[in-house]
Order: sequence, then structure tokens, then C-alpha cells
Amino acid sequence: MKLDVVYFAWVRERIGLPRETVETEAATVAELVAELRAREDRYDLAFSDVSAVRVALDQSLSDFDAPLTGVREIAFFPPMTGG
Amino acid sequence: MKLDVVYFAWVRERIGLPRETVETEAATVAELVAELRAREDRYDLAFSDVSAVRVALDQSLSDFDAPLTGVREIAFFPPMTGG
Amino acid sequence: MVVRVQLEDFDLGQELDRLRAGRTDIGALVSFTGLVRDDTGNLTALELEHYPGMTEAALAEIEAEAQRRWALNDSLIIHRYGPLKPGEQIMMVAAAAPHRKAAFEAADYLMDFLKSRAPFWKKEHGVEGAKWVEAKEDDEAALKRW
Amino acid sequence: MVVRVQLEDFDLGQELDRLRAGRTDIGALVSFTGLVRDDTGNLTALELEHYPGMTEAALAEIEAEAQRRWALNDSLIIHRYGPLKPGEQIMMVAAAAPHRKAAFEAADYLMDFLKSRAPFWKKEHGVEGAKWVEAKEDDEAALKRW
Repeated sequence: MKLDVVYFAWVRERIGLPRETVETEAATVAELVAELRAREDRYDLAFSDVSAVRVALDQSLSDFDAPLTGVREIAFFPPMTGG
Repeated sequence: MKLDVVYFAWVRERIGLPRETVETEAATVAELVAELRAREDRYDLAFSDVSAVRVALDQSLSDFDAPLTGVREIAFFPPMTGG
Repeated sequence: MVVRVQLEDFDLGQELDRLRAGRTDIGALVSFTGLVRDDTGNLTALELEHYPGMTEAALAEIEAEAQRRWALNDSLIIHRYGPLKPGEQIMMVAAAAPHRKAAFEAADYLMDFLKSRAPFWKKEHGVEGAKWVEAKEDDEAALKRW
Repeated sequence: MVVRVQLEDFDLGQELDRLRAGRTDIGALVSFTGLVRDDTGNLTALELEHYPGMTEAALAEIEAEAQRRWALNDSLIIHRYGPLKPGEQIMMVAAAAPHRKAAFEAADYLMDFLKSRAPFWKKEHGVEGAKWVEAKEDDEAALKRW
């Protein structure tokens, strides 16, 4: 399946791009993260401490165990600091 | 001694005047209230339920047991409802 | 730290702008505005009486205590008196602080003490006559929070 | 119930005036404004990044939940993004209610959830370089109050 993957803040800076389309068979967020980390050092670095990374599926906060079935857009970013 | 006595809100309305000077030898607020109540019905009515009346001595909240020594202005009014 | 007791209306936005003008040490600004509410359509006017002299002293003391309790950049209390119409502004408090918790708590504190310790009294004038607003037991109880 | 996410500044006073215009059912109006704070004089800019689409949805959901929890007349959230200078307004929330407790609590609630649940990230640009602001554990803990 094809997934739009988007990155924000320092996750975006470490990976070096704001958005990409990924072809994957990953069943869960965690599986996708493992695939990305295996790709290149910059991905490995960005996801080296997943406790510092949040995930949203189709613009709703989710978690790393969540299945990717039917998901079109997945976002990775640090804990939010608005306000 | 001479005391300026001021009244606010429904205490003022029941007594029928906002301010008067009273010649008294009352030692405490409670004694002054007793003197006033003995004067006329309108005072007796205004102070019939002292739990509903607050007192300030020289513009500081006080209570009915407080001594009047050195006091120049005494005010009686209902519980406050600002804001 | 300013207290104003006045007959005329105030410009909420201008007051808040003035509080933070030229400063870069404020992180959080909380304001509370009290308005004349008329749910039933029966209120013709809300009349506010106060105790000139004591009012200003009581508000200044409440503000000083808030400044002692929280790290505030600044604070402001404005309270009107006289006859007000439904929808009009009665009063405002504002608290500016480096952090949001202090600003929220200080504004809340100012309101709780202003309600029960500043000498203001409200009288509602309605189509069926006039009546003094009674203090709520809740308002006195709220002081115990602090 | 309005949410706005925008680059440009907002007029706090005008927003609050608009919220209460023509109404007589509001008794209490609470506003919170977040400002770019620079205690040290080393901050040249605060840059705000956000997640377009998700931001608006998250803020609308936070506001809807506040409306479910408290009897509010109205509420408003405005949040800016882009580069901001020290002293500038970052965002505001406002809550209007018949009574002061609901207005205070709702504004406080909006802020707590906005801080930790709306996808904004701050980067401080200073004389010695740039650095992403870290989320505070306190902010996550604050959500448990509600």
C-alpha cells in the first residue's frame, strides 16, 4: 500500500524532508518505523528514541501499536509545545 | 465621643440616610448597635438580623465585638456583591 | 499594579494592550470581565453602589496579596459603579505572569476576594420593581480555596 | 465556537468585544493570551510550526469538549504560526459563560489541552543558535486535573 508520511519539527529536520510517499506492507505503526529505520541513518537517528516521538494517523493522535489498515496519511513529530 | 456612622445598600435604605454623626460612649460595635436599635424602629429593623450586616471600622472590615477606641468612622452594610 | 473605581466604561482591549506594552517578560495574560447579565429580559438596570475610599483600599490590598502569592509581572483591577444596562461591562481584572498557571490562579484569586471583600453592592431594577442582589454562600466558601 | 489558525496578529480587544456584542446572557468572560517571552534578551525570534488540517481539527475538538463540560455562551481559540518576535501575541483563548466559575475553568481547560494536544511546535532562535522547545512533563500531568 501507498502511505503519505509527514514529519514535523526536529523529526522533520533529522530526516531532512517534510513529506514523502512510502510503499509498504507494514501492518502497524511500529512495523513501519522499523522499516524506515532500516533504510538510512537519518531515519534511524530520528526514531532512535520513540518515547520522544508522537504519531498521528489521518490527523488523529494514535500510538505505535495501531494498525495501518485504511490509513492514508501518517505523521511523526515530537511532543507538542503550543500555547 | 463623636463617630461618623455610614450606611450602604439596604441598611442605608432602611435607616433612611447615608451618613450621620453620633455622640456615643459605646465601648464596642455591638454596644453602638444596641444604642441605635433603642432609638427608633427604623434602626431596630435595619439591625434586626445582625448576621446579615457587616461592619467596617475606619474603612477596614471588622466585627461586632471590636472596640471603638480611636475609631472615627464606622460603616454598616450587607454582605458584598461586587464583581 | 493598578486599581481604578469609576463611573465610566473601560476599553478592555486597550487596558490589556497597555498592560503588556513595551515588555518582553510576560508569557501569559489572563483577563476576567464581569458583564450585566439579563436572562429573562426583565432587567432594566443594574445599579452599583460602593464605599468610596474603602473600595480602593480593599482592592489594592487584594491585589498586593496576589502579588505576594504569585510571581506576577503586573495586575489590574477596574470596577465601575452607578447604573448599568444589560450587556454592559461591570468590571475587569487582569494578571500578567511569566507562566500560565500563575496568571490563571492570580486572576481567579482576585475575583474570589473582590466578590466578597470589596465593598460593592448590586441592586437590580426590573419591570416588577427593584431588589438588592444577595451574596451567595458559594462566594464566601470560595475564599477557603486559597 | 470559533477556531482560527493564522500567520497574522490578532486584536485581542476586538475579538473579546465581538464575542459579547449584542448579547445580554453573558455574565463572565475569561481570556488567556500567550506572549513570546524573552527574559534574557537573547531571543531573536520564536518560530511556530504546525500541522495544517490536524491543528484546526484538534482545536475544534478541544473546544467542543469544553462546551460539553461547561455551560458556555461561546468560546474562541486563535493560534498563530510562523516567526514571532519577543513581546508578540502567540495565541488566545476566550470563554464566555453565565457564571464566572465555568468561564475560568473552561479557559483553563482549553489551555491545558491546547498545550499538549494541538500540533504546534516552537523553535527558539537566539544569538547562540536555534533550539526546539521541549514539552514539559507538567503540561502532560496537567491534563489529569480534568
